[in-house]
Amino acid sequence: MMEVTYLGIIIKAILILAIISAIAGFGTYIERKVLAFMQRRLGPMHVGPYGLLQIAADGIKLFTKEDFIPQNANKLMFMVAPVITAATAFIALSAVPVFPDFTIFGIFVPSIAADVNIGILFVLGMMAAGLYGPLLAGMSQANKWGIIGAARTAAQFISYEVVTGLSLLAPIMMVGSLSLIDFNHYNETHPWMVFMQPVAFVLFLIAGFAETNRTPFDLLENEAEIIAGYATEYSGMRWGMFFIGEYANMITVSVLASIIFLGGYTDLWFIPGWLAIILKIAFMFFLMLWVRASWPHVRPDQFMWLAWKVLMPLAVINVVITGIVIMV
Amino acid sequence: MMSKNITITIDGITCQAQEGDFILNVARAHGIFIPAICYLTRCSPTLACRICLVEADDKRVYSCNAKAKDGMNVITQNEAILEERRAIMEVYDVNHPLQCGVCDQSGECELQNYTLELGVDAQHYAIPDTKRGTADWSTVLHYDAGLCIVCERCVTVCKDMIGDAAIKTGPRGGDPLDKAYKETMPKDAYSMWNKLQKSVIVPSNGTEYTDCSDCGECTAVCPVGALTEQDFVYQTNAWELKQIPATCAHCSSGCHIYYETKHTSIENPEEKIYRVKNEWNYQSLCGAGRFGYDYQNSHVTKEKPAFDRAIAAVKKADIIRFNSVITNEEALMLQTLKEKQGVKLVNPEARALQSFLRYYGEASGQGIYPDDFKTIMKESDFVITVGTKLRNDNPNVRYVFNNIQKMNKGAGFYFHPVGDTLIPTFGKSVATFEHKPGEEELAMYVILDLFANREALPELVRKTIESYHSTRTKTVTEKVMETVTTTQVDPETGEEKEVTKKVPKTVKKEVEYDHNGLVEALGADAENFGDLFDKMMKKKESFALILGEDLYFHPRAENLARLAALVETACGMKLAMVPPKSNSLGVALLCDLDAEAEGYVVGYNEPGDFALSALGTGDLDMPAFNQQEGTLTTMNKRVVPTNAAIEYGGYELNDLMNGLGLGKTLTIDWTASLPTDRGFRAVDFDALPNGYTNDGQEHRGYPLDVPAVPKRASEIEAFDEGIILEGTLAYRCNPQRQFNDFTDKSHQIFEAFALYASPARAEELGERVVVEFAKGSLELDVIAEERISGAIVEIPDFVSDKNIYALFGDNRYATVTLRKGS
Amino acid sequence: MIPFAFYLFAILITGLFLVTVMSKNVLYAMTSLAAGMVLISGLFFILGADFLGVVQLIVYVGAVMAVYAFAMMFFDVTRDVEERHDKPWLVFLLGGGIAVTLVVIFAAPIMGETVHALYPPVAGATNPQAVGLVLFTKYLLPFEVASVMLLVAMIAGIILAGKKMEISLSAMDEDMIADTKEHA
Amino acid sequence: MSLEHFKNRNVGTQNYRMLDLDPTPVTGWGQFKQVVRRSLSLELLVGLKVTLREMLKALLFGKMHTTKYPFEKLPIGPRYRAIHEMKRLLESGHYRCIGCGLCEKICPADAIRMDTHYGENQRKEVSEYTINFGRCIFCGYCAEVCPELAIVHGGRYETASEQRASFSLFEDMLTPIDQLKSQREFPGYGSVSVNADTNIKKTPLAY
Repeated sequence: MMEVTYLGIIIKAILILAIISAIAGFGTYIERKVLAFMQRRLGPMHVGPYGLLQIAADGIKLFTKEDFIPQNANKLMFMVAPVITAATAFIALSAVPVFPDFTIFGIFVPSIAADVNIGILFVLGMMAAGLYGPLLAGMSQANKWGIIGAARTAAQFISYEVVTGLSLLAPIMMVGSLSLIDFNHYNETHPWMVFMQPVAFVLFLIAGFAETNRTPFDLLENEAEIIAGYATEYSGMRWGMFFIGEYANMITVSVLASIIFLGGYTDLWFIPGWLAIILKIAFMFFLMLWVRASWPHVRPDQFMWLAWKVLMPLAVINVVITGIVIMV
Repeated sequence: MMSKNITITIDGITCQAQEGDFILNVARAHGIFIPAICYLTRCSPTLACRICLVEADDKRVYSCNAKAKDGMNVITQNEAILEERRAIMEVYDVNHPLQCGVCDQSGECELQNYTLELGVDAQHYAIPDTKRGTADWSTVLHYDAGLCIVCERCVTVCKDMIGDAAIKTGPRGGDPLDKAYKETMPKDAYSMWNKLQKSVIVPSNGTEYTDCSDCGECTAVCPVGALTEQDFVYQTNAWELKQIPATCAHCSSGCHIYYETKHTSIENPEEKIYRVKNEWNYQSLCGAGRFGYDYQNSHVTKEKPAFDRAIAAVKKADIIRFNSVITNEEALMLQTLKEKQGVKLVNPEARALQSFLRYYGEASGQGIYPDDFKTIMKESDFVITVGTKLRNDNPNVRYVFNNIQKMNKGAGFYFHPVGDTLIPTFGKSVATFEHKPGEEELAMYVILDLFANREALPELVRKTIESYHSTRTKTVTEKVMETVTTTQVDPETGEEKEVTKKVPKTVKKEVEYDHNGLVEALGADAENFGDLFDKMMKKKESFALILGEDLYFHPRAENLARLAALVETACGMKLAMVPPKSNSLGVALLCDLDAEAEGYVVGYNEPGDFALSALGTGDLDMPAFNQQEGTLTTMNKRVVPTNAAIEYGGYELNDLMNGLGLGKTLTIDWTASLPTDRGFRAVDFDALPNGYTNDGQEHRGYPLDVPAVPKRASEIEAFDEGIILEGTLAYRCNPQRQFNDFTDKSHQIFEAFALYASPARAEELGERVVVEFAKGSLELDVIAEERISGAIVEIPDFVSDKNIYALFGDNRYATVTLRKGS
Repeated sequence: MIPFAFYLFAILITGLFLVTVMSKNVLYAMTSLAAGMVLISGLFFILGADFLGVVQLIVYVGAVMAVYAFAMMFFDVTRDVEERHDKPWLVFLLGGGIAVTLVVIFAAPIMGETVHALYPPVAGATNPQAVGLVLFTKYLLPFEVASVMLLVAMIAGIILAGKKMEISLSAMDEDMIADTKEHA
Repeated sequence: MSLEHFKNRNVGTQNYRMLDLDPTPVTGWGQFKQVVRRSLSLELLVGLKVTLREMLKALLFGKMHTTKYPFEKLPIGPRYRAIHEMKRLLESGHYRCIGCGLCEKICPADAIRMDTHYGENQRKEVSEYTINFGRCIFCGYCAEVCPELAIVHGGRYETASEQRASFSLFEDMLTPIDQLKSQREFPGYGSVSVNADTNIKKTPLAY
C-alpha cells in the first residue's frame, strides 16, 4: 500500500478544483431549477435535455463576453479581486474531509487534501480571508455602488466571523479538538451534534448564510438596493469567478455543517458513509436554495443588530452553558 | 342697367337689396340659409328642386325665382315649408344608392348635407328602381346616372354660363308613380318626384357623347357624385385633399381655383394635385383650368453647375425671350435685369398689347381699358366683340358673351373673319359678321354708325360712314288680310249662304330702305339688317365693346386704338380688351419690351441659346406655375395671388437674380416693389386675400389703378382697303383647351398641335399638310373642327418650340400656301 | 524544502511590506499588508505552529485588516496619497532605530545560544493544547490582565461610539436636525 | 363641492383594513423579545413550507405554470385586438373593403394609407392598403368606424419581424381565400345587430 505523495496531493488539489468548479457550475443549474420549481416554473429547458447544458452555454457565454475594466478603476486590484474570492474558497476546501479515506488502484487515499489538525479554524480563517475578494473588488472599481458593497462586505464578514467562531466553540469544547476528522469520529460514538448543540447549529447556519453571501443575507450585492454591489462593474469570467467562489463557499459551509453537526461521513443505518455525506451536503445546499426562494432580504442595519445584539450574546451564552455542563 | 336700392325683411332681418334680385340671392348675401339644390347664382332659375320654398308676404314662392320687392317680408321656414322640404329630400333619397362610402362626392355632397339638415331619418316613399348605368361622355366627363338627382344644374350651367348647351334631360324609363301618393304627399314633392322619375341627363346631340368644350363645369356644379371628372373617379376622398387657393395661369382670365392635393400613393409621399376646384357660384372654369393642372416641373434638385452656367448665360445675354406665362414678380425681375444689365426683353404678344394700350392711351387719355369683364357680364345687355376668336382666345370672355345673352336678355355682335357655328347659338339676338381680315376698322365704323350720334363724330369718320350709306329699294313680302266672300251650301238645310271670311295673303311690295354698305362689306345681309338691328336694340340700355388680339397684331393697330377710344366716348360703351396670353397685361405694364433682335438669347420657357424652363427640358429648371408663389394681372384688371401646390426643389428666377446680386430674399418680396406708378400697390404678398364672399364679392388681391396718361391729339386715318388680306389664309389660334406648353403637358388635355379647319376644308386638305409661310414652312396634321366655318385655317401657337410667332410676323393672319403633306 | 519555503515567504513578506510602506496608493498598501499577514501565517505553518498560523489569519487578515479597509473606504482609492515628510531623516532614524533594536532584541538570545524553553512542550499535546497550557499556567496573569484591558477597551469603545446612538438623523425631521446642530 | 373633494385622489374602493400588528418595540429589550418570540413561533418555517409545497405541487401534481411560449401558445381571447385582419364577403369571397377611407381618416396615429382606383367592373377597387405597424397604437378606431366590417382586429400578436411591411400589406391581412369558410365574426359593437332584419324598414332595396 502506497502512502500519499506530493504528486498525490497535487492530483487531489487539481481534482478538487475541477470537481468543485464543475459542481459550482452545476449548482447554478440546480439553483435555477429549484427556484423555478418553487415558483412553479420550469427553469432552463432548452439547452440540452431539461436544460442540462445550460451550464455549458453559460460557461461559453461568460468566457466569450467582453472583459472590460472601468476607466478609473484600479486595474490590478480590479483584476485580482475575483481570483482572491475563488482562491480562498478553494483553499478553504483543501482542509475539509468529504469522504472516508479509501483505497483506489492500490493507493491509499486520505479523504483530505491537507490534514491540518486545526482544520476547522483553518477553514474559518480562509473564509475570513475570502472577504478580500468583494472588498477589493468594490473598492477598486471606482463605482459608488461598489464602495457601498465593499463597506457592507467588511461589516458583514467581520461581524459574522465572530458569530461563526463563537457558535462553533461549543461543539469544539465538546469534541476537544479542532480537527474535522476528529469531529467525524466523535459522531461515530455520539449522537449527531445537531441534537446536542441545536443553538450552535442554528447560529452556524445563519452565520454561514451570511459568510457565503446568500439570500436573505446577500447584502453585498443586493440588486434591489445597490445594483450589484461589489460586482457592479464585473462581467464575463471575472464575474464568473465570484460566482464560482460563492458556490464553492456554499459547498464548504454545507460540508462543514454536515461534518460538524450532521454526523459527517459515518455510516447511517444501511447507507454507506460516502453516500450519506453526499445526501447531507445536498440537503444543506438545497436548504440554501430553499431559503432563497422563501425569505426576503434583511435590512442591513437589522442584520448588524442581529449579529451583535442577538446572535453573539446567544453564542456566548451557549458557550458558557456548554462549559458548565461539561464541567459538571 | 341701374337698379333701385330696396329693403326687404327675411326672418326678421332687414336686408338691403337691389330691385330685381332674387330673394335667395339676397338671403345668401346676408348669411341667411335657405336650402337650394338646383339654383346657381349666376344662371337662370331651374325650378327643379323646389326646396327653396319660402313664404313672401304670406304667399308661397320659390325664392330662387321670386324677385325681391321693396318692403317684402319673407319667412324662410315654418312647419308647412319644413314638411314640404323634408318630403322633397325624402323623395331625393328614394332609390339613391347607399354608396356614400365609395362615392367621390361623399363629404361635400349636398344630398348628404340637406338630408341631414332636414332631418330625414326615415323613408316614407318607395318605388321600384330603374337600372341606370354609367357613361363616359367625353375624354374627361364621367356620368353615373344612378347617383343623379336630376337637379339640372349641369344643364343650366352648360346653357347659361358655358354656352355649349351640350346636355339636356332625357327619358329615364322609370315606373309611373303610385296614384295614391298624389293625395297623401305634399304637392311640390309629388311633382318633383314625378319629374325625377321620368328623367336623366343625356348629351343633347342625341349621341352617347357630348359635343362640347370639355370644360367640366358640369362636374363642378353637380351636388352629388353623378358627374365627375373621369380621372378623379374613385381616386381619393374629398376630405383627404388639401385645398390650396391659387390662380389659374393658363389664360388672362386669372380664374380663382383650388388645387386639391394629397400624397401620390402609399409608396410615394410626394404631394400630387388630384383635381382643381373652383367657386362655381362666382367663377366658371374652362377645360384647361380644370384639367390642365399636372404640368409641374417635378424631381428638380439644385444643380450648382447648371446654375453657374445660367448665371454666366444671363450675364452674357443680349436678349431674354419669354412669354406671358410668368408672374408679375418675375416680370419685374426681368425688367430689373434690363435696367441693370441692358438686356433686351422680347415677348411678342405682350409687346403687341403694350403698344396697343399705348395707342389707346394716347387717344383716350386712359392708361388702360376702362372696364372689366365682370361688370360687363353683370350689367351689359348688348355686347360687341371685335378681333377676338371668342371660343378660343379666352373662355371667360365667351362665358361673358353667352351669359349676357341668357341672363340679361341681351344681344350681341360678333365680328370675326373665322366663322364659328357656336356663337349664333348663344342667343336669338346674336349677329355674326364674317368679315375679311383687315376689315376690323370697318367693324368699328359699323359700331360708330349704329350706336353713335353721327353729328358728334369727327368729320372724316362721319364722311366715311355716310359714304357707305345709300337709299335703296327692296322687295318685301307682307301679309295682308283680304276679305273674301264665298257662297256655301248648308249640308243640312241645303240653303245657300254667303259667308264673309278674312283670308291672309302674301303681297310683294317694293319699299325704300337705308342700305348700309358697311354691313354688306362685312359680309352680312344689308337688306334686312336694319329691321334685325331694331329688334336687337329693344330694351337695351348698357353696351359693351370687347376688343381682341387680332387688333393688337393688326397692321393699323394705332388707328384701331383711336377708333376704339372714339367708340367709347361717342357711343357711351363700356370697353374692355382681351390680353392675348396669361399675364400679358402684367408684362405689358411692367416691362419695357423690345422688338426681335439678333444676339445671344436666354429663353425663359421659350427656345434660346440658354433655356430656363419649367417644362423640364431646359438648361436650368424653373418652377412651373403650380409650384410658384406670386401675383398675376388678370384681364379684369386685378392683381391676384397664386400659391404653390407642389414642392419645388430647384432654383427660381429670384435665385438667379441673387446670383447676379440683384435679388431679394424670396420671390414674393418683390410683390411689394411692383411699381405704383403703373397701377400696382405696395402690398406684401401675404396680405393679399384670395377668395369670394357669400354675396359673390371678389376678394382677390387688389384692383389695378393705372394712372391717366397725357392725351395726344391724333387724327383717325382713313380706311385703306389695301390691307385686306385675300387668298389662302391661316389664322394663329389655339384649340379650345390649349394655351401654352403647360396645358399641352397636362395629361387630361388632348388637343393636338395641328392645323384646324372646318370639316369641308379639312376634307379638301387631306390628312396632312405643309403650310408655307413667307418666312418658313411647317408640316402639320389636319384636324376637322366642327365649330369652324369658312376657308381660313387655324394654326395653334401653344408650343413655344415651333416659334409660330416668328412665322406669322406682326399679324395674326398670314397668307400661306397649303400643300399636301406626306 | 523547508528552508526554501522560509526564504520564499521571507522575501515575499519583505517585498509586500515594502510595497505597503512605499506605495502611494492606499489600495495597494492595504492589499499588500493583508497579503503579507497571510504569508506570515505561512511562516507559522512552517514552524508547525498551526494554531498560531490560523489565529494570525483570523485575527490579522480577517479582522484587523478588515477594519483598516473599512477606514480606507473613506478615501478616494483611485487617487494617489501624497505623504508629507517634514523631516524625513527623523522618520528614517526612528524607524531604523526601532528596527535595529527589534533585531537586536530577537537576535541576541540566538547569538548567545542561550535559548531554553522554560516550559518545554508537553509531549502528546496538540498545538492548541500546548498554547493553552502555556497561557493558563505561566502566562495566566498577563493573559487575564490583557483580557481585562481588552474588556475595558471594548467597553470604552462602545461607550464612546455609542454616544448619541439613539439619535437617528434619518428618523428626524429637518427642524429637529437643526436643533441638534445648534446644541452641538 | 369643495376643493378637498378634488384633492382626494384615493379613487380606490377605500376598503382598507387595519392589521392587528404589534406595536414596533422601541427598547432594545423589546426588540430582543420580539426576535425571540418570532423565532420560537417558527414563522420563518411557514415561508419554507409554502415554497416547498408549491414545488411539490409543481413537480408531482403537474401544476406547473409555465407555457413554453414559442412552442405552445395559450388560447387567445376571441376578441383579442392585435394585428388587423381584412375580411371577405362570405358569399362571393370578394374583399369587403370598399375603400371609403374612413379608417384612414380616423386613425389617430396616421398609420393607415390606401390607394384606390376605378375598377373594371365600375366599382371602387382597392389597389393597395397598408397599415404602418410601427405607428399603429391598436386603438381599434379603424375597426369601429368601418361601415362594412371589413377591417377587424385579429389574434395575431407576434409582431416582431425583420421588416415592418411584413404584416401590413393588403394581401397579408386579407383572409386567405381557401380559409373563407373558417372566417369568424363576433357579435358586439360595430357588427350588424341581431335584429337588424326587423329593424330595416321597407326600402327600395326590398324590390
